[in-house]
Formats: sequence, structure tokens, C-alpha cells
Amino acid sequence: MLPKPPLPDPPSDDKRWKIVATSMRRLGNQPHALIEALHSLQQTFGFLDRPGLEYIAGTLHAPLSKVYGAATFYHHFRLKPKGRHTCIVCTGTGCYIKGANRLLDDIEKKHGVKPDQTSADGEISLLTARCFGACGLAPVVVLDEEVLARVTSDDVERKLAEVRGNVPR
Amino acid sequence: MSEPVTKAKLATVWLDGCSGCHMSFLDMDERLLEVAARAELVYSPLVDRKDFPEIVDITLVEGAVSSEEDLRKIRHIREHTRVLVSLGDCAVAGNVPTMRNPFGVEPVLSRAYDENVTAPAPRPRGVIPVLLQAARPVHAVVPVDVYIPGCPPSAETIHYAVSELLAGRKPELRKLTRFGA
Amino acid sequence: MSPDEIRGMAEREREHQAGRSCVLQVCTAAGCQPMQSVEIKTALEAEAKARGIGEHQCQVKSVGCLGLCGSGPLVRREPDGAMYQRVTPGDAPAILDSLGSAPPTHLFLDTRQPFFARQTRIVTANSGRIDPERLEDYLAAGGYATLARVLTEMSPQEVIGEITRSGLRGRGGGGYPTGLKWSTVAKSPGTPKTIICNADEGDPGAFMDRSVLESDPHRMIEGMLIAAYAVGASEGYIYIRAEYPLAIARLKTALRHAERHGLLGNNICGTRFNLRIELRLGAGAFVCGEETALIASIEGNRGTPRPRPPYPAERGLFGHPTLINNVETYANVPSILERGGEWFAGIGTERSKGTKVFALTGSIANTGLIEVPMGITLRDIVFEIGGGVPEGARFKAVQTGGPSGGCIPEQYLNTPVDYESLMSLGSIMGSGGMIIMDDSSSMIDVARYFMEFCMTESCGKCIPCRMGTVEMHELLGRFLNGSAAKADLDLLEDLCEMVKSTSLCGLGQSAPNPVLTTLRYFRPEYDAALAAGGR
Amino acid sequence: MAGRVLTCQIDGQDVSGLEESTILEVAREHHIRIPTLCHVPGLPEAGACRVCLVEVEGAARLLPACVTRIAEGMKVKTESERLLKYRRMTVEMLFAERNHICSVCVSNGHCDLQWLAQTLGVDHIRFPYRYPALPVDSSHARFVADHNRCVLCLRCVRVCGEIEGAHTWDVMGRGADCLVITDLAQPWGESASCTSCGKCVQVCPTGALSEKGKSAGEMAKQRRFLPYLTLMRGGNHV
Repeated sequence: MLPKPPLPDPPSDDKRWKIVATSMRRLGNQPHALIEALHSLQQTFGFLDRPGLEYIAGTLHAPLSKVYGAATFYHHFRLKPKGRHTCIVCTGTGCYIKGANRLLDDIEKKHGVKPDQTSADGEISLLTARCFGACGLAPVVVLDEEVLARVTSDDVERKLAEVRGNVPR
Repeated sequence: MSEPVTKAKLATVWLDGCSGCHMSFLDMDERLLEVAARAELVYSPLVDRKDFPEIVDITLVEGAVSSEEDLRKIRHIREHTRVLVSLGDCAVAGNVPTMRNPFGVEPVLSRAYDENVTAPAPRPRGVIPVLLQAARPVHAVVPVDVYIPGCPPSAETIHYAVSELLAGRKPELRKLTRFGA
Repeated sequence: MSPDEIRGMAEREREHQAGRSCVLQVCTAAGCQPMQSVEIKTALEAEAKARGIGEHQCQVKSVGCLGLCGSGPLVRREPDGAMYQRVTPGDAPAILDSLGSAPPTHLFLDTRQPFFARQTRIVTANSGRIDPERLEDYLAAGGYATLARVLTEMSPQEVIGEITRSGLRGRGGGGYPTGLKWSTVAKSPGTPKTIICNADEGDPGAFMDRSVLESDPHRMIEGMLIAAYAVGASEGYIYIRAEYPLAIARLKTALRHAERHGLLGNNICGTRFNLRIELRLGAGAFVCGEETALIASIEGNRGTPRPRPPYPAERGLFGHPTLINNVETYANVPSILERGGEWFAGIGTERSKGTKVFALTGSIANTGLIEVPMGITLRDIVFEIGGGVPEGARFKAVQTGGPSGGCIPEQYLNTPVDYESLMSLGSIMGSGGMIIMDDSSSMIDVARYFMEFCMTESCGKCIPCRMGTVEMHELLGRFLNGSAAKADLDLLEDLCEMVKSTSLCGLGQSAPNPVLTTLRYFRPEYDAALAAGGR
Repeated sequence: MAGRVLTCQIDGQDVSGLEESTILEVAREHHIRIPTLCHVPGLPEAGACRVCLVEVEGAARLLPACVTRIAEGMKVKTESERLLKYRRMTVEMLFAERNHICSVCVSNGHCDLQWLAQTLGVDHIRFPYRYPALPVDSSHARFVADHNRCVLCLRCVRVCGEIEGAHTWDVMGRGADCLVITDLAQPWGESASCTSCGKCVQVCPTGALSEKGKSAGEMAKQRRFLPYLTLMRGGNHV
């Protein structure tokens, strides 16, 4: 068998690259570690940036296009940094029936963000989720990891106003 | 000598297209006489009449539906036509006129009326017809009975199709033409 | 742990528990946790401490799902089983005041109501009873005893025989006979064999698997262990959605405990049976519920399906014979092996055996999680157990099977819930989402909602699904905005048929179902939309 | 590896083929034409385009001829009203999906999609056209990628990954948003992995990938090298 090309150096001397490297090494730096590596990169740095993707591709000896293809296939992965606050509206069936789309419309009206966008001031990223599996609480909104149950547009607005400008928890 | 009463009424219409299909129609050359013996060309860019007749047996439409004027026209024509034929790729599939669709109307107009001119001209408002949001093939707007793809369909294709239609048959065009032919 | 050690540990834990005169079980699953149930538990503990009530007298315990999520946060009391609803941390003193008597009226939840009384609990037997983060609790409830017996007393063939006899069918939606699947993998040449648990519960409006994993993770692990033994697998994977942080955390804890006690790894229960289980996080792709797509994802690829055959049973993960079942399927296994296939086959109908867990949501009085015997009627679920639609609204349809299922109207509510009956109505059993709609819902809108889901979840590999869903979505939109013509209705019907017949995988093949069932049962809505459009 | 010879029936004709052969291979050996799009001799199959679906007696579903192996006594129907209808709809969807303007396409007259439409009698598209705004990448010194004309058959991805071994191409996004990409979705001309071998251009069924400098109708593709190349490189997809 041909020797493998050497492992690349991390993109910078940021210590956090060790976390990403470990997640890959745990699975033998094999190409099948790709999804785990992407999870780790996003968890560590908040989103998937280009140097990170190149680093993963180099370490796993995976083609760049394959890495990018996988990173853009899954909803969970983001290629852009998110805003200071994340507002996730559940659009599962239970929440849809109970008016999740109205919530989205009202947030868009008020803050000018559509799902998967970040407000111009970088404060709020609006996301949707397929289902949190908490349908008993529908409609559900998750704001910076705080679950807001059975919410109305007014509730969401009040909460958003509260966190805007605040440092997230 | 009077015309035989059974002569079919034929019309051709030119919407948003390059007139290539009409040129191809004219390329039928001497066969035009044969068509003329069986049909009367009652309305066409090639003849003088300005209003669409009350009822036409066969109307060949060239061009996509791109403007409000096209839309008004084709709806009227459909109501007054027995067999409506989409002639050529623009009518059948949208073709070149639809290449503007991905950009949206405003950027397209801006390119034509602001960027590439020495003196800015006013935007079309009616005398020059207002563009629709998207150019569309004819059947996206009104029901169409026969499709003759091709850019343009050859004179042979048109001749065959018109002859079949005049004989009351639906032309089988698969071997004669295709998109882009 | 050897079988004796398992018995011993269970015995000790049971004795320990028997000494307590009262246990307050606080649901800390994802349904109640956002409503401050962790704070409630803390408040109860503090209140008990302040009153000098020791843990041996009254233990406050974190448990999994108690079922009636819509009335949460819920607290249950042992030994009498009384329940408290819509509890707040401030209610702690009132709850402790009421220990010897009935709960105060504003907290009282009647456990004799059909919601609780009409359930048959196998998969959820321990849910809301045991602490999902303690192995000892599971052992005390009889956990892993079956595994020990299976490993020491039964051959793999006997295990498969028992599963076959039970009539268990896949609970992920397809309903493929589990015994048959197991025996195919067992017979497949090639090693190492692999076993996968599909916990990528993707149906919107369905949370059965999340609940099982948050409430009783060891049950699923034990089921996987038994399955691995039966088919001869030594590598295991659990593919779970990243959107379920609590379930992931509890599963990780359970796996760690199982490993530490020798229930995972090498020489399990002192036998020659080995199994490692790795957790892999899904990343938000509904199509990964499809077996070959799930395998592609674990292999580090885009989660696109591939044509079958070869089936994963012959050539699956990394080319090895692979068994894939979902959480609920595995969770049934320990009980079947404990009580016998015959016992399980005695529950349910001729061709659908056992129970099914459903997540009841939408316009219904009792929102939550239920487990019912197969063969129960939809009417009993909706109107008895579910308590019907809330006052002021009228029942219109029940949706089963999520984006792959259909909307069932009132006149079919007497249909028994089993795989074949639901399919004959144009829907499917699915993984267990059951959404109730009232007369305020437009069925065309509902159809379009599911179509939008399929459209954005389509992997894009085959054109019928990639574009068919887009075109159907567009046409449904025309019905909603009044621009639809008769030709659009014809085209929509053609599309449904074509996409169903030609798509590469189950996602596309079933995507038209919500449209087809609404066309079948709610046609007047489409006709009215045509009439309104004036075309 | 010489396998067993199996006999089966295709369109009522008795045919035989080696065990492990696909329906498509056996049909072609017997000059029975099954339309295909993503299939190219010499490449591993994708089973993605669904144009080659056939009816197999006793099978609950339609099966893709390109990946379905023959079996003893199998009865296959390659043509029926239903199949024709579905194949037509498939082609219509492909046309509606992107901006295929045949008249001005480099591959006009040499295009597999165009040819399929003609042979299946698709003379107009009933589906609403999508008119997506898609890029044209002309950054490569010798080639052009025009996403308006891509049908996502994955031939370029497969030939690049499996035969050339560069894996420059892959697919990003999902569903209707899928796009073929080079490396990290960067301009083709900046791709570090591309060897500029041009195989992707030659296998592309439409005008999506073409040689620079070609005008409308000038881009005919050359694919006969592929099965031989595959064989020489030790592949078994011939």
C-alpha cells in the first residue's frame, strides 16, 4: 500500500483546533469520520469556515468537494457565522397547526429576517427546526437555548426585545 | 370566380419571437400556393388586416407571451380560434425570450434603458407594451392544441403540419422536428 | 456483570426502594423540562429537606415521560400513583402537604381517565417510573435479566425464532417483519456484522423515540444487545438526531454505565459475546431515515439513498451485513424475550402484533404520548384516549405517518389501527405521529405543508422526487391562491402517481400520500378552490 | 469470472445473459432499446435518472434496468403506456427544472436530453418552468460549466472520482438546490484537484460542461474511450 500523505497543520495556533483534531483521530482519521468532524468543527467554532473544511479534508484524506457536499447536505451545518442570538422556530406539524408560520411572518416583519438569515445588525439569527419533539408545547420557539412554550407573536417579540443588545447566556 | 366555401380560415400571429418562424413559413415557397388553394390567410403580420376575425380555423402562433399586450392578444385569439398551434420553440417552450426570466424584469429593463444608452429613455408604459414578470410559453397561458417545436421548424415541417391540419388530422411530428431543430 | 451479579444488584436496589414510603416522580423529559421541571424537582427536594423529611421517607426522583405532555409539568406519586398536573416550583409546599391525601384540586390529575386506563404499556412500561440515568433503577425493574438469560440459555436461532413467533414488525414505518429481517442478516455471509439503531426520528410531529430514549434508554440498549447476539453482530451504531440533546445525553450516560458494568464491550455477561456501540449524530436530514441513506451518512457521505438490492442485510455499513431497526422496535425486544413470542402475539390483530406508541398532537384535548394495543380504533384513540378536539371545534381529520402518510376523515374513524388497514386508507402506520385537525384546517394547506417538507428534505438524487415535489408544491399553491385550473388538477393527479411509482427511495415514493388522501377524502375542497378561481 | 447463463424474457423475446448481468446489459446485447440518461458504459451506475425503469412480472415496483440483475425466468417489459407516460414526465421535469434553451446551446443536436425528448415524443412541457438563476463558470482555461443545462446525472462526479481519481466534482446542497461543484464550490479554474483531463466534459449528456470556444451546436461529445479506459484501470463497470 502507498504511504498516506502527511497530516496537515491546523489552520492557526488556536488551541481549539485540538478538539477538532481529536474528534477525527478518535475515528482513526478515516473518511467516515467526516460528519463527526463537521459536528466538532461547528460546535467548536460556531460555523464551518473554509480553512476548517480544508483542514478536515486534509486530515481525513477526503476530497474537498466531498467535504463541501456533505457540509451543505445537512440542515444542521452552517457555513456562515450566526448572530449573537439564535431564534429557532419549530415548524413541525404540531407547531404548524398551531400557527408557527404566523410567528415566522411576524418576526420577519419586525426584524427583517427570513429563516436561515441573520438580522442586518448581527443580533438575531432566525432558524427553523423540523420538530423538537415537544409537540405538547406547540408552538415552540427556542431562543438562545431557552424553550418558549405555547408562544404568541407578542411573547416572541417581548423576548427578542429583552435579549437584543444583551450578551447571550 | 368565387372561392370555394369550404376553404379553411388560417391565421398566423407573431408574439415575442424573432420572426424566424414566419420566415420559415415563407420558405415553403411554391408550396404556399398549394396551402393557399386550401386555406385563406385571414390574419397575419404578412397581411394587412388589423383585427382578428370572429372565428379562425387554424392559428399558428410564433413567439412567447412576454408582455401584457401578448397576453391580451393570445387570450382573445384563443377564444376565436378552433385549432391553436404553437409554432416554434418560443411559443412551445419559451426559448430565448425566457432567458430574461431568472433575472427579473427590473434588472433587464435597467440594462436596456439605463446602462447601455447614451440618454436614458422612459420605461415602457403602454404604447410600448409593459413586460410581464416572466415570459412564458403559450400553453402556460391558454390551452394549445398542437405543438411544432424547432428554432425555427423547417419549411417542410410547417408544410406537413399545416397540410395535415387542413386535412383534419393531427400531425405526427416526432421524426421531423425537435426542440432546437 | 455475570447473570448472578445482575440479579444481586437488582435485588439490592429493590430492597433499597422498598424501604421508602413515598416517591415523588418528576418528569424531566423534553416535554416537561422546558416548563421548569428541573426547578420543580429542586424545589421539592428543598421543601422536603426544610421539613426534615429524609430520602428514606420521601424520595424526589427524576423520571422520564409520564405521557400527558399537554398537562405538564407532571409529577407522579408512589406508591398510590396519584398525579399532579401543571406544577410550578411554587407548588412544592402544597404537594408535600398533600402526601397523605389527595392532591389539591388545582393540581389534581385524574389517573382513572381513559388516557391512562386504556393504554397497554410494553415499550413505555418503565417510562415515568425509573430514573433514566441510573442503571440500578433499570435493573430493579428487571432490566438486563432477559439479556443474561438469552446469552446463557438460548441459541441465536432460538432468539430469532421467538421474535418471528411474536409477529413483531418494524416500528419505523415500513412494518417489515422483524424476525425475517434478523434471520436474513444472520444468514448473510461476511464479518464483522453490524447492527444499527435508527434514532433519527424525522417525522415532524412525532417524538416517540425521543421519549423512549429520554425515559428508558437501557431498554433500547438491551434490545440491541439481544438483536446483535441473534444476528451475530459485533459492531453497533446508534444514529440519533442532533436536535435531541437530552436524549443524547441520557443515551451517552446509559452507554457509559453499561460499558462500566460489562454489559457492553467484550465477554458480555461472562460469555463470548462482544458488542461495541458507538453513537453517531445525525445532522438534520429526514431522508437519513431511509436505510441506505443512513448508512451513507454514517460512512461520512451525503445522506443519499442508493438502489436496493443489495439490501443492507447483505451489504450494508462498510459493505458488511447490517441490521437496521428503529428505537421502538428494539425496545420491544426485551419484553418479547422475557415473556415469550406467544404472549406478544396475543396482543393486537391477526397481522399486526403488540402495541404501538403514538404521539398525539394538534387539535386534541390530551396532547402527549400513548401506547396502545394494535387493533384499537382511531376513534378510541382520538375521542376516548385523546379526549376529542377541544371545545368549539369540530374534528376533521387525523393524520398518521407524517409526510409519508395521509389524512383520514371522520367516516373512517372506526378503522382498527394496524399496518394493513391504515394502508388501505391510503395512509401508513408510520413511526407514530398522529396529528388531529379540526375544521379550521384547510386540507389543501395541510397537503402543501407536507409537500414543502418533502421538497426541502428531498436529497435531490432522483428527478421524480427532486422536481416532482417542487411541482406538486407549486400546483397546490395555485389551489390555495385561487389560480388553479382544471388542467392543474389533472396534472397534480398524474404527478402523484408518477412520483409514487418512479422515485428511488421511500421518501419520494410516499411523498404524494398526503395529497392523494386529501384528494380522495376532501375533494370538495379542491373543487371549491377551482370554482373560486373561476377557471 | 464466467458465471452461469440465465434465460429470461424481455418484451416477449427469449434472451439469455450471464448471471450478474443487468437487465439493461442483456437488453442491449439483444438490440432491445431501453432509454437511459445517467447510464454511461464504463461508469458505475447511479440509478438516479429513472428513465430506464421497466416492468418486471411479479415485482411490486418498477425497477431500474441499469442496476437490476437478471434472474432465471424473469419476465421484463420495457415498453408500456405507463412507462412511456412516466418517461415523458421525467423528461418534462428535467426541462422544467433549469434553463435548457436548446436553440442557443453548444450541444444542440448532440444532446442526450434533447434526443430523449424527441424519441419519447415530448413536444412541450406541461410543468411550470422554474427559471432558476444559475451561474455559468467559465474560469477554467479550457472548459465551461453552465449550470443552466445540468441534469444532475452525476456522470461528471463519477468519472472524475472513479476513473480519473481526482474527485474534483461532487454535489452540494440538496433537493432542487443541488449543484455540481468543484472542490469547495470555488471557480473551476481555481480548483487545485482538477487535472484538466476533460473526461467530465466528454461524458456530460448536455451542454452543461463544454469546451471553450464552441458555438451553438458545435459541442459533440466523444465517449468511446471510456469502457476501454475503465478496463485498463482495473474497474469492472464495463
